[in-house]
Amino acid sequence: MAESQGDETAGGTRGGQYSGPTAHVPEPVHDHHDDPAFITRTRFLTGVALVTGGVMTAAILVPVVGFAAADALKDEEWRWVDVGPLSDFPDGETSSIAVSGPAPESDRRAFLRHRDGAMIAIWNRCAHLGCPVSYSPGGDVYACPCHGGAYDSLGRVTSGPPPRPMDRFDVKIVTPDGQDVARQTSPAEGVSTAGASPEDRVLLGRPFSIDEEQNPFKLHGPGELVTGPLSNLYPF
Amino acid sequence: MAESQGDETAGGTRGGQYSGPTAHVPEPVHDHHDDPAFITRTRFLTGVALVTGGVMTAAILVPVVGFAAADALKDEEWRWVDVGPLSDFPDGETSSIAVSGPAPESDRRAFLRHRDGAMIAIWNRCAHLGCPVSYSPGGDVYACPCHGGAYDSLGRVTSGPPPRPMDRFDVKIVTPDGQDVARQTSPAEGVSTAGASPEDRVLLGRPFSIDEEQNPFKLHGPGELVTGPLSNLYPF
Amino acid sequence: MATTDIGPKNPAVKAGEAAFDYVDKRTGVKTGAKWFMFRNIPAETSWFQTLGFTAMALFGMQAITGIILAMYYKPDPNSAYQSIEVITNEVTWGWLVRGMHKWGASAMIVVVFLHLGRVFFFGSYKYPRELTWVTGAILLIMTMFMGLTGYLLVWDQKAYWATVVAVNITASAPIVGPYVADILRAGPEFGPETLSRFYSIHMLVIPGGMATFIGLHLFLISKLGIAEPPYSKRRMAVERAEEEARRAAENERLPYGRREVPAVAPATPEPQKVEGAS
Amino acid sequence: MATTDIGPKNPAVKAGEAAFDYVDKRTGVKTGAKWFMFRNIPAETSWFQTLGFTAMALFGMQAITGIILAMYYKPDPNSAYQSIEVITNEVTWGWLVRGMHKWGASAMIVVVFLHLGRVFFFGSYKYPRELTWVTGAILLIMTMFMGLTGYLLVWDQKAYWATVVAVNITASAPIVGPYVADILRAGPEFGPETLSRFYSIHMLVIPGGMATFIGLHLFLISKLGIAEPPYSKRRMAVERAEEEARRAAENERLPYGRREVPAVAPATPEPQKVEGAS
Repeated sequence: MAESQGDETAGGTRGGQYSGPTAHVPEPVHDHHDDPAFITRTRFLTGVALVTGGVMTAAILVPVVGFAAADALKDEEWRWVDVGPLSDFPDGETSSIAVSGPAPESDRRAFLRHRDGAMIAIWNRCAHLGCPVSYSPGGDVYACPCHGGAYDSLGRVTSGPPPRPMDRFDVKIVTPDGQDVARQTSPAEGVSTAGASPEDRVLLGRPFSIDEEQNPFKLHGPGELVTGPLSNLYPF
Repeated sequence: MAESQGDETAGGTRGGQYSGPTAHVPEPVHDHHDDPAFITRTRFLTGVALVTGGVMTAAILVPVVGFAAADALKDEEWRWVDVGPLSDFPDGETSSIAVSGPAPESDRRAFLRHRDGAMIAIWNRCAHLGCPVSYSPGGDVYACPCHGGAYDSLGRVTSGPPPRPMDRFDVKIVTPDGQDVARQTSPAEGVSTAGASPEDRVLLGRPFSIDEEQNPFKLHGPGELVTGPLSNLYPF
Repeated sequence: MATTDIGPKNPAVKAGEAAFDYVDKRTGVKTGAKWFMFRNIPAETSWFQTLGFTAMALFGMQAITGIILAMYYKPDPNSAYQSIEVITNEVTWGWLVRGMHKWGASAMIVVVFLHLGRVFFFGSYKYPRELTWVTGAILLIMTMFMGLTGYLLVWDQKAYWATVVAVNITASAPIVGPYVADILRAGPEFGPETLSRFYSIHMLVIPGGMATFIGLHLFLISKLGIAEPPYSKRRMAVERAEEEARRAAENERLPYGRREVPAVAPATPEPQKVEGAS
Repeated sequence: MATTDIGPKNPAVKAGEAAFDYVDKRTGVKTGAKWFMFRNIPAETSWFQTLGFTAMALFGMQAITGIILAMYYKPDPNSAYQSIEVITNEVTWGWLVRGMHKWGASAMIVVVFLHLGRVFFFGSYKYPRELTWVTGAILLIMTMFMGLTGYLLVWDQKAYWATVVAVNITASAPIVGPYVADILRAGPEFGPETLSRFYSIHMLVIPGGMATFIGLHLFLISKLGIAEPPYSKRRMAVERAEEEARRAAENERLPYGRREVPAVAPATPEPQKVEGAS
């Protein structure tokens, strides 16, 4: 390198004294250090160390993060759950039944509402922040103990902070040997129990969210909006 | 303090000039700072801060250390445990019976040895480092799986690292209504079963350690010596 | 002190000094301790400035009692509540240590907020102490998270539902909220893994972070020194003098402070060199 | 690099530099990082000197995997083994993370001992690095204790009895041994509290101590610099020169090194003042 820098001034003057041939031929600069693409040994070794360290750190962090998060981000699986024969839920009554939650404390329940030959199942999870909602048969309303959310008989918000109605479970009625008798076509109508016999079984399925007009939406967490511009904050 | 230092030179000369009465009376030094016992304000406040901090630290550490250690240092309580009628342990047999330990895994057992009208109970804890010892009826010997300790039929060391014989449980025989029939007077003799009827109950009590001559000692932990000069290393 | 410092030294003192010198020569602990402990502080520093130390002492108490409580606590839904009952009712002084940890947590929240208020109202967060404030704000957030995660560990109904609500508040944050909540509770709903996860966060993740940030916070406090109280005589005198200077400048229409200097035509033209004249 | 460093700067680079200057002005991070990262090291420093960093990296890996494993582990005799089965067989990549923690522990013991051997055979523990060695020895002991306490957590028969033996070895230490063992196992025999106690020691007490001592160890290494390898040319030249000087001194019977200077009668008596003469 010292040689290549010497080359540059080889034909010039040093300190004003004449010291070589007079004709100055400009030579191309070829000090590798002036070339931004040139890789010095230090640069090469620094790069090797950084890449090796990065690969090893990733080899530790990727499994660790996957281990911590992968299972947590799986959606819960839902299956059709038989909750009893239709005769357990007579027309005109709203029954509260336990739906298995992952923890014994979770107190996840459904309110099976049977009115005028139609049945809907309302999840007892408050749409505000997930507290368990209680049903008052007197007023035919639901109330949340945590922050005073109140819902009407169909789970639509009447007062308090909840941003949307309570979620519903899908419901279907099948014969004891598993043939479909009636399925839910729209949440507003529910499942018709007109053609079903009392021994037919009631099954609860995957839950879903609804808006105030009882249009179905993908299940959302408590506190999330399903309509309006702010619902775009929860795209997934 | 400035005043008291001024007093010292009050009657003297300042800068060689005459400035007061000629007779110089030496006064006692009374600068408080020269007295090692004098408490300055800084010293007082430092002391107050140290004492307050010490009291507060102790108020945290004493309960914490007591909480962590106090229960651990309690000796285990031992009660007489009924292990069955005498007919379960016929003369000439060595039976292994479970003695409740604090954990289900602890596998604390007693070998009830009944020979020639006398009964002893050997704890299955190896006197080396506490592994569970197994009994071979063929050779009438005990062997430890961990480090090859071997014991004869009375639990005295025949080979391997154990420093003393296996510990014994106290044994007594009582009538079904709780009257003492026979108690152990010396560990070498054991409990005499001569005068006992088969329905009498066998009870196990507090364990103790023995030396090679089967003299009883207070219960020692595994690895501790009970005789010889090195036993003084375990005074408590 | 002056005249007692003569004569041969006590041999124990000499040995202690030799040992201290040995350590000091290799570590520079004397310089470091002096730098950290014997700082100059502004006049009129008051009891208000001890709130930060109080918060740190409470953190220390929580760490010690927490380590010892962990020797008896079991983060399993089937045995958590029962293990806390054992701590409270059976273990020697267990009620006391648990109480210290519980009330210490509340006290720490209170003291941290008082400290925050003191720093804010004294204006101690201003230049050059912005980063001290930032590390303190991170410590505040971590303290709140300690409260949240510790609250669940009792595993009674109140703890359970309060934490359900708190995690659902997290979940309602836009876009990432639901994912953070899923990771926090180890699934879409509170389940058996949630408790051990909160325990791990309460014991390992946040305390590690807090210890690190307390170290940084202390380093910055030592390096930058503590701020002068706003009511201190010196600072008020400086402010008064500045105010007077500002008014005087206004009266005479002179530029002061950051106000723009008015463009004034030069009173006398600058002398110009005439070419050729010498 | 020389001639490319001209012209206006990239705005992103400028903003980054301004942010860095902001932080550096308040914290002095540039000085600190330079002091810590860009130290002069002796010639012929080799791969052997990387063992300490390897041990530290393994500690970091153990810390990270341990924190995450704690999110699923339950230190309760009834559920400990089962929770480890869940980790190994059900949780995503659980077998991998548990394997990293398990084999990382073994690797750490090996690497720490290799590091110990390197320091010993290179003589790096000598003046002025005695305290670095002492902190390292404490770290070695704590690493061994991590192995002991971690081994029990699996709570199978092998772990149980191996730990019974290890604690009984502790118990056979004179006088204090039985008390230490009683405190370790929370009673006179292994019981239900032993597991959570070992867990607390494994997770909180020792890792806290290790982090502190790794910090001290690193500080001392940075402050005192690393030692020259015994085979380095400079050191061997110094030793050769010393040996030659020693031999030359011996040949000419001159004092050298620490040998006592032979008492030689003074060649000329000191001039003595004669009383009265002046």
